[in-house]
This record gives sequence, structure tokens and C-alpha cells, in this order.
Amino acid sequence: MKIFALRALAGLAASTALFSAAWAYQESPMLAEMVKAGTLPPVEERLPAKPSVIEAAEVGQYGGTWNRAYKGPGDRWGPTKLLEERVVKWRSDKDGNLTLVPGYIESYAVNESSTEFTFTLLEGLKWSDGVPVTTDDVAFWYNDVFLNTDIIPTIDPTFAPGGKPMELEVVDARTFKIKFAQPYVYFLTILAKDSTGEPSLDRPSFLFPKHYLSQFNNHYAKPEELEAAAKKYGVEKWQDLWGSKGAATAWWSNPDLPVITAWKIETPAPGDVVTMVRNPYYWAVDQAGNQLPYIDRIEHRLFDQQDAFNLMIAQGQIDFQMRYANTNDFPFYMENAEKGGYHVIKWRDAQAWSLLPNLNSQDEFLNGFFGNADVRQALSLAVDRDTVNELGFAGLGEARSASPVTGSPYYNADLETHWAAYDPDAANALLDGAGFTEKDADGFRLRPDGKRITITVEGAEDNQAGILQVVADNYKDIGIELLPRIIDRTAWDDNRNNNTFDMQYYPFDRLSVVAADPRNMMGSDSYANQNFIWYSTKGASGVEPAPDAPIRQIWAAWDKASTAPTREAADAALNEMIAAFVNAGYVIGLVGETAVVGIVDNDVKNVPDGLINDDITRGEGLAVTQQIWIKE
Amino acid sequence: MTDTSRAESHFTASARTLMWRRFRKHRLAVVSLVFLVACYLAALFAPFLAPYPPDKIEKLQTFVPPQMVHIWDGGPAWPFVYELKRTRNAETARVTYEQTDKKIPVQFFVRGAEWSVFGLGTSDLHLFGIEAKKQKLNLLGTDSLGQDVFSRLLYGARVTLSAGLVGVAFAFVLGLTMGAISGYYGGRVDTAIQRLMEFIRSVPTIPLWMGLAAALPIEWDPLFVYVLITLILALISWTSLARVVRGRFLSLKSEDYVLAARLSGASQTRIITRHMLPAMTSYIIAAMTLAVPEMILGETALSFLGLGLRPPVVSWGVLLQDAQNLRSVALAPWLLTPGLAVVLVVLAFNFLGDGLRDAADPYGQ
Amino acid sequence: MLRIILTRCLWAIPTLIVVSFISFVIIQLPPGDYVTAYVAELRRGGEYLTDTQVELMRQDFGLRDPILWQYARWITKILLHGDFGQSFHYNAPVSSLIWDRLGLTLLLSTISLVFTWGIAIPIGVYSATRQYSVVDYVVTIFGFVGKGIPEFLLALILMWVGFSWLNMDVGGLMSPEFDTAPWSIAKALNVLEHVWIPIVVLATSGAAGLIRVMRANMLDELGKPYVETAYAQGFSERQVVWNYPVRVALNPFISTVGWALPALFSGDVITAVVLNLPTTGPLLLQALKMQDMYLAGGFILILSTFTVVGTLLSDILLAWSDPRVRLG
Amino acid sequence: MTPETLLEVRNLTKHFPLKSPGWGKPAPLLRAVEDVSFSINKGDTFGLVGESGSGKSTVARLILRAYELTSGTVNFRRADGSVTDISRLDDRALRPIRAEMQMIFQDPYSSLNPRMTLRDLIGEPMLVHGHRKAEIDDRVAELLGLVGLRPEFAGRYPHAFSGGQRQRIGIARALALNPSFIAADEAVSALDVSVAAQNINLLQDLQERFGITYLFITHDLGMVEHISNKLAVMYLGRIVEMGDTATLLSRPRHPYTEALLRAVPQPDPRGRAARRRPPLAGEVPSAVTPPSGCAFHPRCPYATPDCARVLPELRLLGGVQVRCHRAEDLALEGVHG
Repeated sequence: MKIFALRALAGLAASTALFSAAWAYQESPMLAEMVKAGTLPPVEERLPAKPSVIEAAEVGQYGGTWNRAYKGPGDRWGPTKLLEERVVKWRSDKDGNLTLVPGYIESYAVNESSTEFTFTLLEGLKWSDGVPVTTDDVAFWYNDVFLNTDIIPTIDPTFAPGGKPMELEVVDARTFKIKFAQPYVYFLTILAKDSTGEPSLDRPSFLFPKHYLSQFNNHYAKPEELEAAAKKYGVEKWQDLWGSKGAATAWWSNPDLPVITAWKIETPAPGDVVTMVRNPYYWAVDQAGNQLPYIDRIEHRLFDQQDAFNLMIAQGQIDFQMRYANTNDFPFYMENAEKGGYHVIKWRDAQAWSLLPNLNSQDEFLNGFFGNADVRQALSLAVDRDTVNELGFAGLGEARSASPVTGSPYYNADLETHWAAYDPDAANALLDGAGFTEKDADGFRLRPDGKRITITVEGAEDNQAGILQVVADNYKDIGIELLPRIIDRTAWDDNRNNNTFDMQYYPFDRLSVVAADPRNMMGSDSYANQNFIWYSTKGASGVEPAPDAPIRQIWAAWDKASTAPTREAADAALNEMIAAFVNAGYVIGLVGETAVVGIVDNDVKNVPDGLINDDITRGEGLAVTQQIWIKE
Repeated sequence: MTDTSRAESHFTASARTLMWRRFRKHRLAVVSLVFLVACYLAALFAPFLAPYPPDKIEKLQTFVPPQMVHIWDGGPAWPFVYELKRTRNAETARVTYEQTDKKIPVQFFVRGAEWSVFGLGTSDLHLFGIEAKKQKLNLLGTDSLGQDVFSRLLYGARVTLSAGLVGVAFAFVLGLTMGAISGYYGGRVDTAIQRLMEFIRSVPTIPLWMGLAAALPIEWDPLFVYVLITLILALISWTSLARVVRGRFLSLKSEDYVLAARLSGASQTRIITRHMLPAMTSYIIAAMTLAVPEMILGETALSFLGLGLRPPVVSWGVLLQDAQNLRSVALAPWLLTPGLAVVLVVLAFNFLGDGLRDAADPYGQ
Repeated sequence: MLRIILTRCLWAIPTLIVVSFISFVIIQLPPGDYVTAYVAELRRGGEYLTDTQVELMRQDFGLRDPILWQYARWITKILLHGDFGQSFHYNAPVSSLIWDRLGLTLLLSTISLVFTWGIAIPIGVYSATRQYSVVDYVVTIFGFVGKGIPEFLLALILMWVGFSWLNMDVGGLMSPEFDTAPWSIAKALNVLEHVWIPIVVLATSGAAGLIRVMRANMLDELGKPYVETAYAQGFSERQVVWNYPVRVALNPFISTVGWALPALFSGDVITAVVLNLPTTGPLLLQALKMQDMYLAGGFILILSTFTVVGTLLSDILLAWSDPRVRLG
Repeated sequence: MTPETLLEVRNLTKHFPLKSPGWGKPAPLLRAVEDVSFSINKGDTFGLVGESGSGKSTVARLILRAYELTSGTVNFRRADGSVTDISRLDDRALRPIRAEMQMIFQDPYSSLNPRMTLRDLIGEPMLVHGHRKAEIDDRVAELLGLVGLRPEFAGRYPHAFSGGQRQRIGIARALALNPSFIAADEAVSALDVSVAAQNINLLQDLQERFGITYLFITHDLGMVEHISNKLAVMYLGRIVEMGDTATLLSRPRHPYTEALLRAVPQPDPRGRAARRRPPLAGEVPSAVTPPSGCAFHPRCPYATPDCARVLPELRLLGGVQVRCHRAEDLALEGVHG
């Protein structure tokens, strides 16, 4: 197990490494020209008084265009994760250990009981149009957006622990406090992943550019103005200007929106090429005083089909990208690396490809079948994970359970191998012991009603058919008929939503900093969605689990963790929750920690290798894109 | 045969015989017919001809390239293959195979996996194979799961060459009936059918596929679902044939010999079945031969869109699904052999249809 | 004639209404709706919506209303305001989305159509006049291979050949460096370097079929007595063949040109997807997959209209070119 | 109907409706046959002449009920002596009558199903009228002999025969059921002159042997002169002149008949005189919008303004019926000799 790497934050204050040296800052030639032309103030005036310092692996050169590919408007997360800003962000050290570092704030502090969080913005922080960022913008976010039910009808429970929404107290022009009614140890962890939630995670935490957005807000603008704005942006009603795809308020679709990110959108989707250009007011510098980012532009070319993307890679048209690079195609990428002038890096995926039995199945029999721990163990022991790894992942993963991955603060070697051995004999014995001894002529076990035990397993991608076929072969050996079906992704999601599936092949992810998002483990949108609904609605709807069901332990442990006043207590409870989840064996992990393949052009520098890839740590964002540069 | 008796046999030859004679002149069509019969026979006897079951996964024999069977070893020799040595490139994770000096003889009528003899019993006899511990005989190489492409090709032929036929046949029955009614009776019936056809042609097919594929219960056998969908789609695809049949009926109706039959008191049924339909059989056969390749191509295209047959069904479209990526084109081009099979069969069907059409041409000699 | 056209146009209206309704139903045949797809997409990105919000969104989009009502609302807007509605997925008007991609689609389809005809007709004629000659066999084999090879496979292989052997930049419409550049000769050349693959792919399958039909039609005509008469009267082969038989053999083509209309609009979906071309086809596919029903619906409505208009056009052309056919 | 009459046609009219231009508006009519009446006596050969488009073929097809009549009656005397109006009978009721009236087609190629042997072709009428196979085979052989073909040919297909031979096959087929009436629609027009003459002779032989009555349709006045004893000339769906062939041809009363006669090639050098006046000019007008008054007036060299206004009645004049206002005034040129 890796060292528990997370800094104990509760009761501590932390602050950014700030650049205070008196020597001059450097800027990109692109901006220098604009300064010369008089269209932009000099760099000293654009940067905060004491800019943040982002330690570049190697001090780089300015300029260049970073070429990537994207899949259309549904794919804003690829571009977003490259540049999103939070008050605190995950950073990985060379050994892969994760720490939270402050973003656009000078410092933050947490009180003893973890109920009060104080943040101080950087002095002289500016929006991309040069307007200063102040706590006015924070108040605007809180009063006019977060609490504005016209824009956000219900408050995300994540920001209302115990049912009471967080409260804001503005201290001065740079300082504000967030208060909770109960201890919220994991608040910073959640901020690093979720920002401040709706209208979208792709917005910075606590900040909205009041000077620009008030024209789209019903607290400020008249109905007819709102209507005119809606018309201008081609949407039906003014609320559509907001929201996660808001035509006016999403950075992704509106080039006019002031941002604090290193780049801002220039040509939005649905263009064939989405381009982003550097933010002249970006507030961080490298260790040598160069204003970041190094790279001037990012261009995303549209593609639809994997091969179109692979061809771009082979032709050297991709500068750095991990998203959509396919582990299966690793040999292909390697074979063409020389021709394409790139090399391939490998990060570690914080997920385990798993079989997800539906514990809430509407099929009476399967419900009881999956509910039986012996059966789950048998189904887990019956899979030859090494073969799955070899055939499905070119041997680039490892056989393991669905449990925290290496590098996660919650990693546990025992849990990793829980029920992960290949032992068909033991599996058969377990099924016999569970009473499923009757078999038909083809050797398949029978249900009490005399029908064959048949499980339909659904995958959402064509290349999963082979893997499922291997598993089906394995299950045949223990007398269980597995019917692999590849279906459309929407239908696949839908079946989980509507509780109309037997079993799914599912990437069980978010296995790094589990605290930031434990919902999958608690059954949400996974093995027991109906139970989770029962839990989250406090019994108002959904299905109540059996009184002795292990899922109750999982929930209880999380309830304890989420309200613990100290980090130690919270983590202890969280580890308890994880153990309960893994030991129950609800999710049959097959292969995890698979290599996430990254394509890096040979001229692209400062791209770290071997990091963890997880939604919680914001995917490629963990590479600290501001300090990546392109050699001329 | 003397000249006169040859002439006599020409004079007394039936239309069918004459057609057959003209058909035989179309050499490519004859070759195609033979080839297609061979394909169907191969599909029928796939379990015997294929050395391995189609879904036998071999973890350590992925991406084996096609193996040469040698029959010359300094002199004529019993067919043999060389033993292969597998290595995995640690850097690129690519698996490669090297020929060693060791020869493994190919054997005929070997025992292997059991197969069912048309429901009468089982046999474990296979036409050929090799006896080796770590190796199989892969004439066309193996895929990413180490499955024998040659065996899969043979098994796939069973589905590809038959599953879509149900829909084609259905569409033909519909198209013929509707076209005949429309063309023979004319008037209001004709107008109504014409409008109906126009309407049906405007119904978009891709969304219909997607809708149907998603709406049918998932636990149903994918092959059954596919056949069902082709049947439903036949409800749409009959219109093109009906259009042609209608046109033919319209012009046939005014043929003098049809009128002559009517004036001699022949019933409608007799007129349609004895005079009008026979005049169209050659066309119908040709059209049918041409519809089969359309259907095969349709299956591969739908598989490409993720709408057609899906694994674990083994069909040529499914096999091509495996091959239709750059990785296969670049690193395992032998996975494209099902594509070659598709091209050949489509080619053969087209030649056959072409030959039939040329043969049916009343002006041709 | 004019009256007949008018009657047919009037007929087209009920046809379109029924087709549009059926399409609307078909789009919604798969379980779930756009909100399901959207929520799942958000969740993958790490955003969670509460059930209340999901419900609100459904009501907002009008997805809770009975389908007949949804259809009525949709079609009324189109008929009265020409408003095809809003794409959920793109959060933009459907018409502008389709319009954006239509230009290139029409351009590509038209070029390949012209290309196809330019190749197919002379070859078909030649092949027919030299039936069972070597050239005929070669053309026949080319034709059938072209017809037999699945388009996506051809596209993929051509891409690989272009990339791997010819060292060309393939895929997409142009190289990335020109993506954002203004139009110039270099950019135009670069585009030309890219479009040959789609044109070859589209023209191969198209031309193959056309050659066959042309050959068959020509053979039919050449066998007729009037051709022999013309020969007997001492006309040269060129005069005989290109005067009457070719024109007659072309009739079916001319009369089916209207059928190419919907194809022009949708482009070839599969080829466009494989070759990563920004045409309308992939947009439709995407819309259907995301259950973005107004985008898909608008798309299909336009396609159906093109089909109906195309059929009408075909019938008129047919009546025009062949007086034996009476419009029925 | 006198006892000698085999067939009597009264007020035969056929309008083909064309496509309606729109709802509520009447469809334009193609007036193919307009108020045609005549009768044919047993054993006669009734000639029907006119340019193409004059409606003569339609008359034959109406009589044989290949088309539905618009109005009019067709009385036919059956073999048992009874007279039936066949104009309103349905298919089933017609079937026995069809045995007694047959047709010979113009095109010897298209009127024989190429997919049937002579045995099947000639035997088909018998087969559908319920005759037994052995009987049919004998009869086919006999019929082949009758039309001058070798009985061994019964197993052959039509493609083995020349045009004239095929026409004989058609004749054999028409004879199969011993009909009393045969309509020959341009039966020899497609044949070479010598072959045509042979077939005409054959038809006349058959008439003598079996007492068949012919309706002989042709556009060639030269031909009718030889074969028919009664003659009717049609123009745009109406009979313009009708009567005894010899009388009518030697002394035509209608300008149209004269024009047709002039078009007949005359081997006689005296015929040169006939070319003083221009031959029949212009084309047949459309039957959808026939000219007012006498339909022939636009092409008639003798037309008066009256002719364009009033449709002349068919009236008896010098032993023939003629439809012309000026029939009395005109001295038209007939066939001399």
C-alpha cells in the first residue's frame, strides 16, 4: 500500500506558492505584440500582485498550437478538464502521490470542526477581459445563481449536507467564508472535483463574472431584456442561457464570457474545429517568472469514429491527448510512433472493468440469486481474469477487484485481490452448496422452476464482445449461461436507469480519492440503484434492501464518514465503507488499473508519465497543462 | 448431332432450355454458379470442413498470421506446416510469431471437437487438422481472441448466406403480389398502391433499424432479432420490385398474346399464371439473384453502424466488424478475408444474375 | 401536364404528414429519451442531477406530453413559422445545424454523382457494344468488385494505402494546419488532396451499379430491329449507337435522377463517418443515437420531403422522356 | 335481324376516358368509336377500312369484348340459332360464346406466347373450354394440316417459324373451336405481298370449307377488293360510307373513300390520271377534340362552310350508305374496271 499521501487538511491553513520576486515577468510574444500595439496593458499590470507559481518540470518556450481531437458538443469534458480552475486542485508528485494545492486563491483555512472554510482570492486577480475579480462576484454566484431557483431549481445535496445549504459570508473584497451546519471534512475534496456544482462543474468555484452575467440574470435584467438575450443566442427561454450548456454562461459556447482559465474559447462547437486561445490575464507564472500558459492556442478537430482519430494519431496530427486513445490500439500506436513523430505514455486508470449484477433485478429469481453472497463469490471466482486482461487489454491491465487503485489514499492490497483468484472448482462447489445442483442436458444449472439459469450481460462498445465471450466461456464451466449483448450506449444507460437489466459490463471508476464521489459504491447508478434511491430519499421511493443486506453497512459507514468532525475519523469510516463494499462482492471487478494510453508529440515537453487517470483528479488536467510547452 | 437434328432440337427447345443454353455461354455465370453451390455446400458442412469450433478462444494464439501449408520439401512431401514460436514485444505489446524448423504434418480425417450431424447424432471427425500441443492449424490466421478465422469464415457463411434470405423472399412475395395487382387491375387499385408505395419509400430506414433494434427484448437470440428485423424491413423494401413488376404487367397486359388468351376464354388466373408470370420469371430470378448480394452488403453495413448482427453470432458482417479498424488493416490484414469472401460471393451472385438476365433476353442468341 | 403535376403535389401533402408522423414515432421507439442520454452523459462527466431536476427538464422539453401532442406542436411550428425547433444536444436551432453542413454535403455528393455518370455511361455503352469482349469482362469485373466491396472497407483500405504507402495526409477535409486558415490556393489544393478518397469511394460503388444497368439497357436496345435497320442503311456504328439506343437506354436514368435527391442531401452516412467528413450524415446518426429528437425529426422530415419531391420529379421526367407511360 | 344475319352491331360507341385534370372537372374523352351500326350476314366477308386511328380495330375488339362498350348493342347469332346481345355479358357468361367468335392478330410475333409450343398455343382455346388432352392433340394435328403446316411441328416453339407461318399458326388457333365468326385485324398487313396473298387464299379456302364469316379489317383498300363482299369505310370513329364492295369501289360517294382509293398503288398506266389531284393531305385529327360538323372537312377538297357546322347523317344513296352533305353533287372517281 502506498503511503497515505493526502495532507491532513482539517484545522490547517494552506496557501499558494506566490511569486514575489521583484524582477520583470516575461510574456508570450503573441501578447507582447498586442502590448506593443497598445491593445493590451503590460504584463505586470495584468498579473496579480503576487501571481501563483506553477513549478514547470522544465522552463519552456512560448508559442505554438496544441492539436487535439474532440467528439462534438457532448464532449466538452475533454477540453474542459485541460483548463478548469478550482479553489483547490489535485496535483500529483513524481511518485504519483496526490495533494491538494490552492488555485486562484492566496490562501484558505478550515476551522477545527470542519464547518467553516475561509478563502482569500489572489490580490489583483482579473477576469480575461481585465475586470478585477472580487467577492462581489462571489456574492453574485451565491445569491443570484446558487440560491436562484429560477436557474437552479433544487440544491445539490452535495452542497447541503444534512439538508441545509452552505452559507456564504463575505469578509472583505478578497476574503469570504463558507459555513455548514454540520462538519464537512470532505468539502475541499469535493470542491476539487465538483467545483461548486451546478450550473456546471466546468465553472470555477464560487465565482461568476457579475459584470457580464448580470445582464442574463432575472435579479438584474428585465424580462424583455432576458427575452431579447434568449433570442440573440437562439434559445427558447432565458433559463437556457444558464445551465450546463447555457448558451451565454458556459465558457464552452460563449467566447464573450470572461473566464479565469489559462485559455478561453475562440471558436465554439458545433464547428468542425473548436479553438481556444490564451487568456492574457492568466494569473500564474512559472518558477522563472514567465506568465503561463506556454502554449498560445489549442485546437480540437472533430471526429466521430475511433479510426478517424487513430489515423490522426498515426499521421502525427495529435500533440498530446489521452482521451479516446484506446488501450486496445496500443500496439498500433507504438508501431506508428516513429512515423507520426510521437511517443506513447501510460497513465494508470482509476477504474476496474467489472460485471455489475443487478441486485434490484425485477426478475424474482435473479434478485435472490445475486443477493446470495456465495453466488457472487462463485461468479467472481469463475472468471479467468488473466485471460481477460491478455485478450481484452493487450495485457496492459491487472486482474483485480473493484477497489481503490494503487496510488489512491484508500488503496488496500488485500481488498485489491478480494475474490479475484481464478478457481472454477471452488466456484462450482459454492454454487452446489447454494443449492443449484440440478443441471440440464447441456450442463447448465437450473432454477427451481426448472428453467436454465441465464444471465444477459450488456456491454456498450463493440470491442467488448470478445471479453464478454471469454467470460461466457468461463461461466459455462460453472453451469451458468451468460448471454453477451452489445447494445447502444444510450440504451445501456437507460436500462440501468429503468432497472431493466440482469448484468452489465461496466467501467467501475472513481477509485482514487473515493471520498470525492462514493456514490457508485453506494449503489447509485450501479449495482443497486433502486436501493440507493430508497436510501437517498429516506424511504420515500425506491426499494428497501433486506434488513441484513451488506449495503446497509456501506451506507452506515458513509453516513459516519460524511459527518465526522476530523479527517482521521472520516477516513477511518470511509475505509470501513470501502471494505464493506468490496467484501460484499456486489461488483465483480475483472481487470483494472489498465494503462491509459497518452499520445505525446516528440516536440511536446513537460508531459508527466505514469500518473493516475480519474475523473476525481480531472483526467488529463492532472498533467498541469499550463506548464506544457512545444519545442520549436 | 447432325445439323438438321441440331436445328430441330433448337426449334423444339422450351424457353427454359433455350435460356439454359444461352446461360451456358456466359462462362463467368457458370463459374459463379459452381462457386456459389460450393459455398452453400461448404456452409452446410462447415462443422466437418472447419478444423475448430468458431468460438474456441486460444489465449496464447492471438493474431497468428495465416499459415502456409507446404507440399514441397526439397521434393514432393506430405503436407506440413512449420511450428511457430510466439513472442510478445515488451515495448509495443504486439504479439509476433516466428517459424521454427520443426515441421508438423497436416492430417486428414482427424478427431476434434464434437459437432451435431444435422440433429441426427454427433461426430468429432474433421476433414483436416494437425496434432500439436501448442499450435493449431490456422489457414487464414487467428483474430484477437485466437479464434481460427478459417473456421469462423465457414460458420459465418451459414448465417450470412441464409439469414437475410428470409427477408428477401418475403419482400419478393410482397413486391410481386402488389406489383401484379397494381399493374393488372390498374385504375383505383393501382393509384392506391402507387400512393402507398410512395409513402413507404419515404419512411427512413436507419432510424427504423435503430428503433427496432432497441425496442426488441434484449434476451432474444440476436440472430432471431436480425431475421425479424429483416422481415419488418421487407415491408419497406418490396416497393422497388413492385414498381418494376407493375411496369412489366402494364406492358404485358397489352401484349397481343395476352389478349389472345383472353379472347379464347382463358380465366384471369390462367392468364396471370400461364402467360404473364412466365414472361417475368427470368426477370424475377435475375432480380432475386441481385437482391441477395444487396442483402449481404446490407448486413455488413448495418454491422458497421452497430445495428446489424452482433457477436456472439458469427456472420461475415460480424467478422468484418472485427476487421474494420486501422489496427487490423495495418497489423493483421488477414482479418479482412471475410471482406474478400463478401466480395467474391457478391461478385458471383451478380455474375449469376447477369448471366440469367442475358440468357432471358428474348433477342439474345 | 401542369394539372397532373399539381395533383401530384397535392397528393404529396398527406403523404408527408403521415411520413413525418411515423418518423416522429420511430425516433421515439427506442426506450428512454434525450434526457436519459443527457443525464448519463453528465454523470459520466461527474455531474449529478437530482430526480426533481430530471423531471423538471422532461417537462421543460415537453417530453411528458402525449406523443400526438408533441407531434402537433412540432409540426405546427414548422408549418407556421418554419421553425424546426431546438436541438437538445447542441442547444442550437436545428435548421442552422443542418444548414451549416449542407453545403459541403451537396458539393461532395454532386461531384461524385457527376463523376459517377461521367465514368459509367461511356463505359456502359462501350461494354454493351463489345459484349463478351475482353474489355467487357474487365469492366464487368471492375463493376462487380466495386459493387461487392463494402464501402467502409474500401474507405478504410484507401485511407491506409494513402497514409502508409503514398505518404499522404488522409482523413477529414483538410490537414489540421489549414483548419483555421483563410481560403487560399494552398488550402484548396490541400482539400483536393483529401476529397479524392471519398469521391473514389462514392463513385466506385455508384459507377459500378450504373455501368451494369447502362450495359443491360443498351443490350436491350441494340437487339431491337430498328438498330439492325440503321446498320443496314449504312450508318456508322458511332452514329447508330449514340443516336437512338443511348438516348433510350438513358431514359431510366434520367427518370430516376429525382431519386438521387435524398441521397444528395444525406450524403453517404457510412463513408462520411469512416472518412471523418463534416457532412450531414454523421450528424443524423449522432442525433439518432442521442435521441435528439427535434434534430433527428427535422432531418428526417427534410429527407422525406426530398424523397417525395424526388419521386414526383422522377415520374414527371419519366412521362416526359417516355410518352408510352401515362401518369397514373 | 334477318335469319341470314350472323352479327348485328347497333350504335356501337366507345369513349376512352383520359386522366381527369382535377376533381369535379369532366375527364376528356377519346372518342374512338362513335355510333357505329352494321350487320354481317352468314358466310360474308365484311371489310372495314380506314387510316390508323379511325377506330376500326376498336370496333373489332368491342365486338369480341376485349374492351367494355360505352354504349350500343352487339347481337350475335349462336350456333343453335338463338340471338344473344353480348354487349353486357360478364366474363363467365361470355366464355361459351368466345368459342364461336375468334380473332386473328396483326402481329404474328407478339400474338403468340413465345414460351408455349404450337400444341399448347393452338390447344389453349380447347383446353379452357374443357376438351380432353387426346382430343386436343388430334385436333392440333388436324388444324396444322389445314393451315399447311406439318403436324410434327406441334412440339416446336413459335421462334422456329417465319412470319407467314406464324400467321398461319394464329389462324389455326382461331379455328380451333370451329368458330362461326372470325375478326381478322390487319391479318396480313405485316407480311410480304406474296406471303400475304397465300394467307388470303388460305382464309378464303377456309371460308368456303367451314362457312366462316369474317370481319376483315385493313387499311389497304386494294386488299379488301379481293376478299370482301361488303365494305364499310371509317373515319374518326364513324362510318362514312358502307355498302356492297364492288358498287362502293367503282362509284365512291364519299370524298374520303375517293382519297383512300387514290392512295392504292395502281399498276395500270391509266392510274396516272388519278395523280392530277393532290393525294390525301394532312394527318388524322385528334379523336379527343374532333373537328366540328363533318369530321373530314379540314382535309376535304370539296368542303363547304356548311360541312364545318353540321354533322351529316348516314343516308342511303345509290345502294350505299354515305355520310356526306355533297354526296349527290360530287362525281367522284372510283376504280375503273
